[in-house]
Amino acid sequence: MTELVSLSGIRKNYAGVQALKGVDFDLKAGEVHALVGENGAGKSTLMRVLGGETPPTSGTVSLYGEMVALSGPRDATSRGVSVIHQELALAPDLTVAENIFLGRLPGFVNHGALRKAARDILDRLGFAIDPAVQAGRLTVAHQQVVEIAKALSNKARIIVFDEPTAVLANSDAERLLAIIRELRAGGTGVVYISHRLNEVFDLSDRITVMKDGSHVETLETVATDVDAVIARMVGRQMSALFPPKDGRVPGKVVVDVRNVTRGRKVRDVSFSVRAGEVVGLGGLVGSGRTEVARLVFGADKMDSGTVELNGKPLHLSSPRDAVRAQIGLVPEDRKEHGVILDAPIRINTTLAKIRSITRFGILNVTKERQVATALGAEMRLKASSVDAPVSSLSGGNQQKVALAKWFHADCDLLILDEPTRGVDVGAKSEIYNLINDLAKAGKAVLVISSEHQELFGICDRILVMAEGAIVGELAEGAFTEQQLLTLAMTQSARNRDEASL
Amino acid sequence: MTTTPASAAAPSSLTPRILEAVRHYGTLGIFLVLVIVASLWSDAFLTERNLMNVVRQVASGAGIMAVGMLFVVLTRGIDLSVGSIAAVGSVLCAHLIAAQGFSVPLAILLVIATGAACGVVTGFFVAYMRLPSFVISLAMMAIARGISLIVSAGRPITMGEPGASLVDFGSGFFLGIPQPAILMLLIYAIGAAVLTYTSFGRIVTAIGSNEEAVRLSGVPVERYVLSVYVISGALAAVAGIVAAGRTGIGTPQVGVGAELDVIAAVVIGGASLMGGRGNMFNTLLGALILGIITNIMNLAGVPGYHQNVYLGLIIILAMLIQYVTARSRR
Amino acid sequence: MTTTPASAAAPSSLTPRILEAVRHYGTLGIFLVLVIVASLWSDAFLTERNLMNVVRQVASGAGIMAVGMLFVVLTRGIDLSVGSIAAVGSVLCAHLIAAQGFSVPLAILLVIATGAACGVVTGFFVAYMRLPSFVISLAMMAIARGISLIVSAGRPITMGEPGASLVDFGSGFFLGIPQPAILMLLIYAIGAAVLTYTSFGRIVTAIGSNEEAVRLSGVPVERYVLSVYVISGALAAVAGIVAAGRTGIGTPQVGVGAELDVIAAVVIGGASLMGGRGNMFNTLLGALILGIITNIMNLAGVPGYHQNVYLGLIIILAMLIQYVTARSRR
Amino acid sequence: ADCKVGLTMPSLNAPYFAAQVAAVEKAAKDAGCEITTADSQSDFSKQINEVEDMIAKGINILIINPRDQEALVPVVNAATAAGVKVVAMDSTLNPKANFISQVRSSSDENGRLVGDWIAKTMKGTPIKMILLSGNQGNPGGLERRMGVIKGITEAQLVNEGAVNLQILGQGWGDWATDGGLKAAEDLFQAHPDANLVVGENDSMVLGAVQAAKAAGLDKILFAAAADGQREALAMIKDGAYGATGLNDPDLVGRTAFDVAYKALKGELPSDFPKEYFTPADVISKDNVDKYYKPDSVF
Ligand SMILES: Nc1ncnc2c1ncn2[C@@H]1O[C@H](COP(=O)(O)OP(=O)(O)OP(=O)(O)O)[C@@H](O)[C@H]1O
Ligand SMILES: Nc1ncnc2c1ncn2[C@@H]1O[C@H](COP(=O)(O)OP(=O)(O)OP(=O)(O)O)[C@@H](O)[C@H]1O
Ligand SMILES: [Mg+2]
Ligand SMILES: [Mg+2]
Repeated sequence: MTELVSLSGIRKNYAGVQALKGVDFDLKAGEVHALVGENGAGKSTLMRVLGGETPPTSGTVSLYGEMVALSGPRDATSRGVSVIHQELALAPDLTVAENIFLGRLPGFVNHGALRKAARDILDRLGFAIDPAVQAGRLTVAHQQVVEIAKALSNKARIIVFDEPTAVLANSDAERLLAIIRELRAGGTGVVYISHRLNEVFDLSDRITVMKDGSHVETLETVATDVDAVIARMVGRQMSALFPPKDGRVPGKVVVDVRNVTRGRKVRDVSFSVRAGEVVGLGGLVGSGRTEVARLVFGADKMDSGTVELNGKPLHLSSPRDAVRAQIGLVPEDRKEHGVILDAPIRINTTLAKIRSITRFGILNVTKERQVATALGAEMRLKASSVDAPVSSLSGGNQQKVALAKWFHADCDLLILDEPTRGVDVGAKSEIYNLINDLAKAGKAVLVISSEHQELFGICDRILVMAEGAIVGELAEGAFTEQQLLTLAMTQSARNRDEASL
Repeated sequence: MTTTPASAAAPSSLTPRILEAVRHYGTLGIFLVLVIVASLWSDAFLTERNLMNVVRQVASGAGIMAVGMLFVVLTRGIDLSVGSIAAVGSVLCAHLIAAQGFSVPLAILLVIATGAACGVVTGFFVAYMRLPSFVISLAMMAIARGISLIVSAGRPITMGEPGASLVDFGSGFFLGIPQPAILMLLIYAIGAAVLTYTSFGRIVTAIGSNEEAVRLSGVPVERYVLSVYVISGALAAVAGIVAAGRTGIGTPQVGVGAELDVIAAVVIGGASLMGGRGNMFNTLLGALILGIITNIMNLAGVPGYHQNVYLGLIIILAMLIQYVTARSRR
Repeated sequence: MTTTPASAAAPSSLTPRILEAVRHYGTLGIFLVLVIVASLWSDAFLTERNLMNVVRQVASGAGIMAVGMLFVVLTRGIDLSVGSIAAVGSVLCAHLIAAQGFSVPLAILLVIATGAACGVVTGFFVAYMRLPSFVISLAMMAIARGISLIVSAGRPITMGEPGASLVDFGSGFFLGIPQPAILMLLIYAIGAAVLTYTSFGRIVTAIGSNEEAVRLSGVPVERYVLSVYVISGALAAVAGIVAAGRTGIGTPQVGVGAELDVIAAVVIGGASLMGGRGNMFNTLLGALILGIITNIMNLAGVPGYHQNVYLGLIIILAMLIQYVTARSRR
Repeated sequence: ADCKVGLTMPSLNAPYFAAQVAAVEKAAKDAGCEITTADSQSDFSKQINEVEDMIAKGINILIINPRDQEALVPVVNAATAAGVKVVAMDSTLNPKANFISQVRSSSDENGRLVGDWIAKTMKGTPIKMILLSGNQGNPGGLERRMGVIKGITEAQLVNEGAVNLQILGQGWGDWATDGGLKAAEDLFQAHPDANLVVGENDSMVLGAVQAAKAAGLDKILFAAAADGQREALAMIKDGAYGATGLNDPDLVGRTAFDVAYKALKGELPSDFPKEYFTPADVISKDNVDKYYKPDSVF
C-alpha cells in the first residue's frame, strides 16, 4: 500500500496553548485510519494542519511521499485532500447544490446542471435532500450530509471525516459507513475521527490514539479491543459507561404535555415526565423531537395543546416563561443556540440565572468565578480558566458549558437535545453521571438522542416519535434497537401508504 | 441492519420557495401600496411624464449606486464613499471633457477607472488588512470629496459643447424611456445575472453568509471582497457621470449624504446588513420606493419642514408592510 | 469508573488577557502616535488652552453620543438618529426655557425624556418587530430633524437670560477643566461601569455575540434591545443640551451628519459593528482621536479642500496602526 | 509680516463659497499675510471648533462666513477678546456680538430689485410662481425669498394697484443644480400652469431651466434672488434666463478682508458701519454685459 500522508513531529502552538506536541501520523491508500482521543486531545487541530488551514509551528507534512508546505485550503484541495469539518462550514444562504460545489463553481453557473450533479452525489449517499433548498434551512444532520457530499464531490484521494456521525441517527450513520467502505475499496485513504468507538471498530484498519496533544499509540484494529483503546485515551481503565439507574425514585408528575400540535412537524403530542425520572425521546432524524423540545421550552409557539408544570398550566410565549417556570433546554445546535462562543465560560455558565450573582443589577464577578469554577470542577470541565472564551474549548467541553448553564439555573425539568453530540467517552460517561445525579436529586429529565444505546443506558422509559407524533413507548426492559426502529419506521411507512392512497 | 428510507420531508422542499416568494412580495407589497397611495394623493403622480421623471431621478440618484452597494452589503460590508466618488465622477468627467479636451467616451472610461481605483483602495484595506469597511469607506468618503473639491476648485464645471452628446444622453429618451433609466435597468439586469448565474455572484453571497466556509472551500476570499468595492466604486463613478449628463455640469456638490439613501434602498429592498441576503430586483424596488416618497411629497405640496417627518413615517410604514408580508422571514 | 483529571493547561489562562490588552493598545497606540505627531506638527497643539478646547469640542460633538452608540453597536444595531435627536434636544431645550418659561432643570429633564422617547420608538420597531435598525433609525433621523425644524420654525432660538445657568455650564470650567468635558467623562465612567459591572451591560454585550443563545437562556432580549436605543436617544438629547449650553442658542442645524462621526468614533475605538465587542475607554479614545485630527489640521493650517483628504488618510493610517498592534485580533 | 489670517466657511461645497475663498485668499496673499482656510461642512459646531483652534494658533485676523447667526456669537466674542480682528461676511451674524463689521450684499435690496424686475416684465399676467429653496431652516434663504416676494408685491401694488401673485409650491434643492432640477421636475408635474420660477440661488434655477426644457414648458420666466453665477449670466445674455440679484463673492470677499486688514493696521475709520452692504443690483439682459466675465471664478 502506498503512503498517502505522512505527518511527522507536528507541533502547533496557539498563543500560549500547545495544541500539538510533536505528533506523527500516516495514512495509506485504501485504508481507514481512525483517530481517537478525548475532547481537546488535538485531533481536529492535526487535521487542520493536514487540510492546509493552519500552518504547523514545526514539523513536516508529506503527501504521496513528497514533502509539501501547504499554502492554504485551496492548495490542499488541489492536492486531493478534503476535510469534512466537525464544526459545520456551510454558507446558510446558498443552496445545497451551491454549497457542495462552492470551491469549484464554474464561471457561469448553470443551476439546473449544478443541482443535477448535486442530486447525483446526494443520491449516492442515500439522502433525498433537495439540492435547491438553502442550506440554512436543513436540520443539522442534513447539513452534515451536505458537508460530506461536498468532500466527495472533490474526488479527493484523502478524506478526513471529523466526527461525521455525531449528528446522525444510527441508521443514517450506517449509510455513511457503507459509503466510507466503498471509498476505501476504491483506494481512497480515509481518516476517521469519532467518539463512537463501536463505529471505529466496525470500520477502521488502524487506530491512532491521541492524548493532550501527543501521539499515544497506533494500533491495528484487529489486534485490540474497545477497552484497550479507552484505557489509552483516558489513561486508565473505564469500568462502565453508564451509571447504575438504581436510587432514582420517580415521584409526582413534573411536566404534563397534552395534545401539543404545531403545523405538520408536531402532531398531537402528549406525554409526561415525573420527578426523578429520565425519559428518552427517540426516533429518526427529522421526526420532530427537537421541535417538541422547543415547544415545551416556549422557543416556538404551539398551535394548540397545553403544558402543565407541577400541576399548574403554563403560558409559554417565550423561553423566558419556561425558564421562570424552572424549565431548561440544552439545544442540539451548540454553536448557534447553546453557547456564546465569544464570551468567557463563566458568563455562559451564569447566563440563565444571572440573578444569582447580582445584587440590584450589580454583578459580583468574584462570586461568579467561584460558582463557575466549582461547577466546572464538578463537571470536569477541561479549561484553562473560567475566563477563557468558550470558543477556545474543544467541542466536548463546549457542550459541558452548555450543560453547566442549566445546572446553575437549577431546573425542575431539564430537556437535553443530543447532549453528548461530539463528546468523548470520558466526558460522555461524566454527562451520564450528571444526568443520573439530576434524576436522583428529584429533577425531571427529558433526553433526546439519536444514539439509541445512550437512550437505553440512561433512560427509565423511551418515547418514540415518527413524523411529528409519538408512536409508542418502550418500557425499561424492552429496550432493543429492533423495537425502537420498528416503531419509528412502521409508522412512517404507514403514513406514507396513507398519503399515497 | 436496517436501512432507513431516505428521510426527506416532502413539504420542506416547498417551504423555502414560498418563503422566497414572500420575501419578494415584502418589498413589492410596499411598492404597490405606495404607488396606490401616491396616485390617490396626487393626480399628477400617475402621469407618464412624472413616472419617467421619477425613474430618471432614481437613475441619477441612488439607483445605480445601489447595485454596487448590494454587492458590498452581500459580503457583510458597507461602502460610505459612494456619494463622494459620484462627485469625483461628475467633476472629473466635466473636467476631462471641458478643460482637457478628452473625447466623451475616453473621458467616461477614465472616470469609471478612477471610481474603480477608489474602490481598489477601500477594498484593499478591507479585504487584505481586514479593517472594518465602515471606517475605511468613511475615510475614502472624505478623500474622494476632497479630490472632487480640489479638481473643481469648488465650483461647477460646465461641459458645454464638447459634452453635448453626454447631455443628450442625460436628457434623452429611447422608446419613450429616459436613457439614464435604461442604463440603470441594464445595470440591474447585469447585476442580477451576475449575482445569480456566475460563480462570482454566488461566492460573494456565500462570503456574507459564512466567510470561513468559503475560505475553507479554497476560495481566495480576499479577491472577491476587494472586487465588490471596485464594482461599487466604478458604479458610483457611473452615477456621477449620469448626474453630469443630466445637468450638463460637473459639480463637487453631487451625492452629499447619498450613502445613507443608497444603503437605505438596499435595506428596504430586504437585504441584510449582516450579509448573504439580498437581490437586485428588490433593491431596484427599494430605490424606486425612496424616489417615489420624495416625489409624491413634492407633488402633494407637503410643506418643507414636514417633509422630513413624512419621509420618516412613510419609511417606517413601509418596513411594517414588509414585516407583515414577510413575517416568517427571520 | 471513569474520572478524567481536569488538566488545565496553565499557559492558556494568559491568552485572553493578552488579547484583551492588545485590543486596548490598538486604539491607545493610535492615540499616542497621533498626539506625538500633532505636537510635532504644531506648537499650539500641546498648550493647555488647546487641549481644553479639544475635550470641550469632543464633549459637545461626538463624545457623549458615542456612549449611547456603543450600547447600540454592542447589540449589533446602529442608530443613525443621534444627530437629529441632538437637534431636537438643542431646539426644545431653548424653546422650553426661552419661550415656555420652564426652569433650566425641568427643561433638561423634559428634553432628555423626549430624546428617550425617540429612542423608544426606534427601539420598539427594532426589538419587537425585528425591523433593521439601519432603516428604522434612518426614519427616526428624518422625523427628529423635521420636529426640530417645526419646533423652531427653522430659526435659531436664543435662550437669553433665563438660560444663563446653562450657558455658564457650557462655557465654564471646574478645576481647570471645561464643565462639558467633565460631564462627558462622568458619562463615560458610568457607561463603563454599567457595561462591566451590571447584568444589563453583560446581557447587552451577549446579545450582540449571539442573540439566539441569550434568548434561549430565558432572557427577555427585546427589552434589552429596546433599552439601548432609549439610552442612545437620551444621551443624544444630552449632547443637544450641551451644544445649546455652549452657544446659548438652540438650533435645528445641530448634529447634521453627526451620526457618521459618532459611529466612526465607536469603530475606531475597536468596537465591531457585528456586535458583542467594544469598550468605553477605547470609544472615548476613538472620539478624541477624531477630535484631534480636525484640531491639528486647523492648527497646522491645512487648506480647506485638502482637509478632507488628510482626514481620510489619517483615519486609514490610524486603522493601520490598529491593524499592526492588534494583528492577532481576528 | 505678523499677519495671520483665519478664514472659516460654512461649507466649501458651493461655487459661491469657492469664489469667496479665492477672493479672500488672494487679497490676503497680496497683503503679504499667511492664511488658513477651514471648511465647517455645514456644521456650526465644527465652525466653532475651527475658530477656537485658530485662536489657539494665534491668528490676528478672522474672516468668518458664519454658519449660524447666533451660535457663533460666543466664539466670535472670544476671538475679539483675544485681540483678533473679526469681520463677518456674506451670512448674517447677530450684531450684538463683538466684531468690527459684517460685509455682505443686501438680500433685501437685491430681492426688491429682482421682484421689481419680475413684476415689470410680467406686467398684466397673473403670476404663478414656483419657489426653489435651499435647505430647511436656512435664514439666508428666508431673507432672499422674502426679499423677492416683497419686491413683487410692492411693484404690483405700485404699478397695478393689486397683487396678483400666487405661489404654487416650494421645492428644496439643497442649493445645487441637480437638487434644483429634481425639485423643479416634481413641481412642474404638480403645477403645469406655473409661469415663473424663483430660486434662492442661481445653481438651483439652472437645474429648473433644464427641467422646464425637458417638460416642454417654454413660457416660463426664470429668476434668482441672488448670485450672478457665470453660467446664469451667460444664459441671461442668451435670453433663456430672466434675472438674478448681484451678489458678487469676489467683491464681498475682498471688501471683508480690506476692512479687517485696515483695522489691523489701525487705518479703519472709526465710524465704519457695523453692517456694510455691497451695492445691490438686478442683472438682466439690459445690463448683463457689465457683469459678465467669461473667465470669472464664479
Ligand atoms: N484557535 C485556537 N486558539 C487557541 N486554542 C485552540 C485553538 N484551536 C484549538 N485550540 C486548543 O487546542 C486543543 C486541541 O483542540 P482540538 O479541537 O484539536 O481537539 P479535538 O481533539 O478535536 O477535540 P474534540 O474531540 O472535542 O473535537 C484544545 O485544547 C483547544 O482548546
Ligand atoms: N428551520 C427549519 N426550516 C424548515 N424545516 C425545518 C426546520 N427545522 C426543522 N425542520 C424540519 O422539521 C422536521 C422536524 O425537525 P426536528 O429537528 O424537530 O426533528 P428531530 O427529530 O429533532 O431531528 P434531528 O435529529 O435532526 O434533530 C424535519 O422534517 C426538518 O427537516
Ligand atoms: Mg475536534
Ligand atoms: Mg433534533
